[in-house]
Amino acid sequence: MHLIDGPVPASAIAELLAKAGNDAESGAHSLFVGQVRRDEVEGRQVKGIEYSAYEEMVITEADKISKTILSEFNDVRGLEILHSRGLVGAGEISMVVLASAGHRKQAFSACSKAVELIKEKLPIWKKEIFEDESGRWKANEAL
Amino acid sequence: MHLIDGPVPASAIAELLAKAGNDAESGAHSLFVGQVRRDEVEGRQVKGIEYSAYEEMVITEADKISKTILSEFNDVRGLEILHSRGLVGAGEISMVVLASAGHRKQAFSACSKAVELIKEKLPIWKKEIFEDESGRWKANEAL
Amino acid sequence: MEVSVLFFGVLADVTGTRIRHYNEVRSFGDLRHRISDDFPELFHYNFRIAVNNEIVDSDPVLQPGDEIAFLPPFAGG
Amino acid sequence: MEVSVLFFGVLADVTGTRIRHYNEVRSFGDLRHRISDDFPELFHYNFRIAVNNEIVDSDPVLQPGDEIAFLPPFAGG
Repeated sequence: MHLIDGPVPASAIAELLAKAGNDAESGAHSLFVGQVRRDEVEGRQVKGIEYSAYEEMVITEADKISKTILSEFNDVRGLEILHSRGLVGAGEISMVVLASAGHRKQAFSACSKAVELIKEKLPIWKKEIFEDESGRWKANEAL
Repeated sequence: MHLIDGPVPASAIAELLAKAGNDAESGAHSLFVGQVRRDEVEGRQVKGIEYSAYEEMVITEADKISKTILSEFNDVRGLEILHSRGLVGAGEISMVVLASAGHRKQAFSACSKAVELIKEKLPIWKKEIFEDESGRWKANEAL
Repeated sequence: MEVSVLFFGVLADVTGTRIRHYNEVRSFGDLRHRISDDFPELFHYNFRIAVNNEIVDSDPVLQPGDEIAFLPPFAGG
Repeated sequence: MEVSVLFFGVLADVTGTRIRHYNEVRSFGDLRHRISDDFPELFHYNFRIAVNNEIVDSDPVLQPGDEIAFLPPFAGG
């Protein structure tokens, strides 16, 4: 788990995939990329999202998530999580999750479950920032 | 859908993600990356897989898959498929599927379903090539 | 009529070719007999048939210039 | 004992601070009263409490130097 200042750069995703690809016993990688949507809220455009985190707890909880995933999915060989802190503009990437497995079924299930656990367990908060610089704390949607 | 000679390069994945990221109404991308495993078959190491395809039919069937996915998942905004033809070495990438959606649930479901449909519907065949240059036509596993 | 016949995957190895043209084909049944004479081993394998990129179920009606493909079980990914 | 109290997300806006130190804290109940006096609005919000990075359920036993965090509903991703 790594917290990244600002948006997750494309180069960080390329690095994750390159690293995962070094394991020739992996056959399937499921990568989730979360991007800040240009939502409209009551007529105002979302310019970006400001993320804040309880950093030490994020790290310890992410470690628990990795252990949960690796013990639940016996074909999964690695789990990587990147998440932004600070401002991420609309259209930019705020989260990346990569699950690598021998075969596709567990890669998908592990990645999807990790994303749910991240939303449920990691102490991270987000404030939508509108074009007039006003802000609004935002809860996660159910899906 | 694009057929690519040899392994899918990391740069092609970066391009797909960059293109998908241009849509600021997308919030979630699910990317599947299939990699050739260094399997061992009766004591022989797999050196690579030689893919062959019925190319025109691959294109028409991939087009049907895209239409199926986009009509079944109303939150999905785009589906991209890359697949190798020719030799792909162990540890290299042979397939990439990207589903982009407003929200994560449909991104995951669409990507996973697209991968199943690709395995079921696209006329592509693979021959495992061993280190002694011998080969063996291989059927797909169930998962 | 003249049609083209394509063999893919293991079937290209079995027949030793990827494409063969047949002339004066009267029907699919006729074509099937002639392919069977040329490649008797072929019919021991599991395959489906496509005509002009579309999988066909049983005894399709052929048109001049059709492309008939012998497709072993798919194995993409 | 002395403990640190952290406020996150909307609660940092509500209290106007991210961290406050409390001295001579006798118990969690005592701490809670003092926080309530300082930030009466805080208890109108939905939150959970963590002590040293672990969510606690009810009335935890505090140790000197503990870090107590007020956590609004999580919203990562």
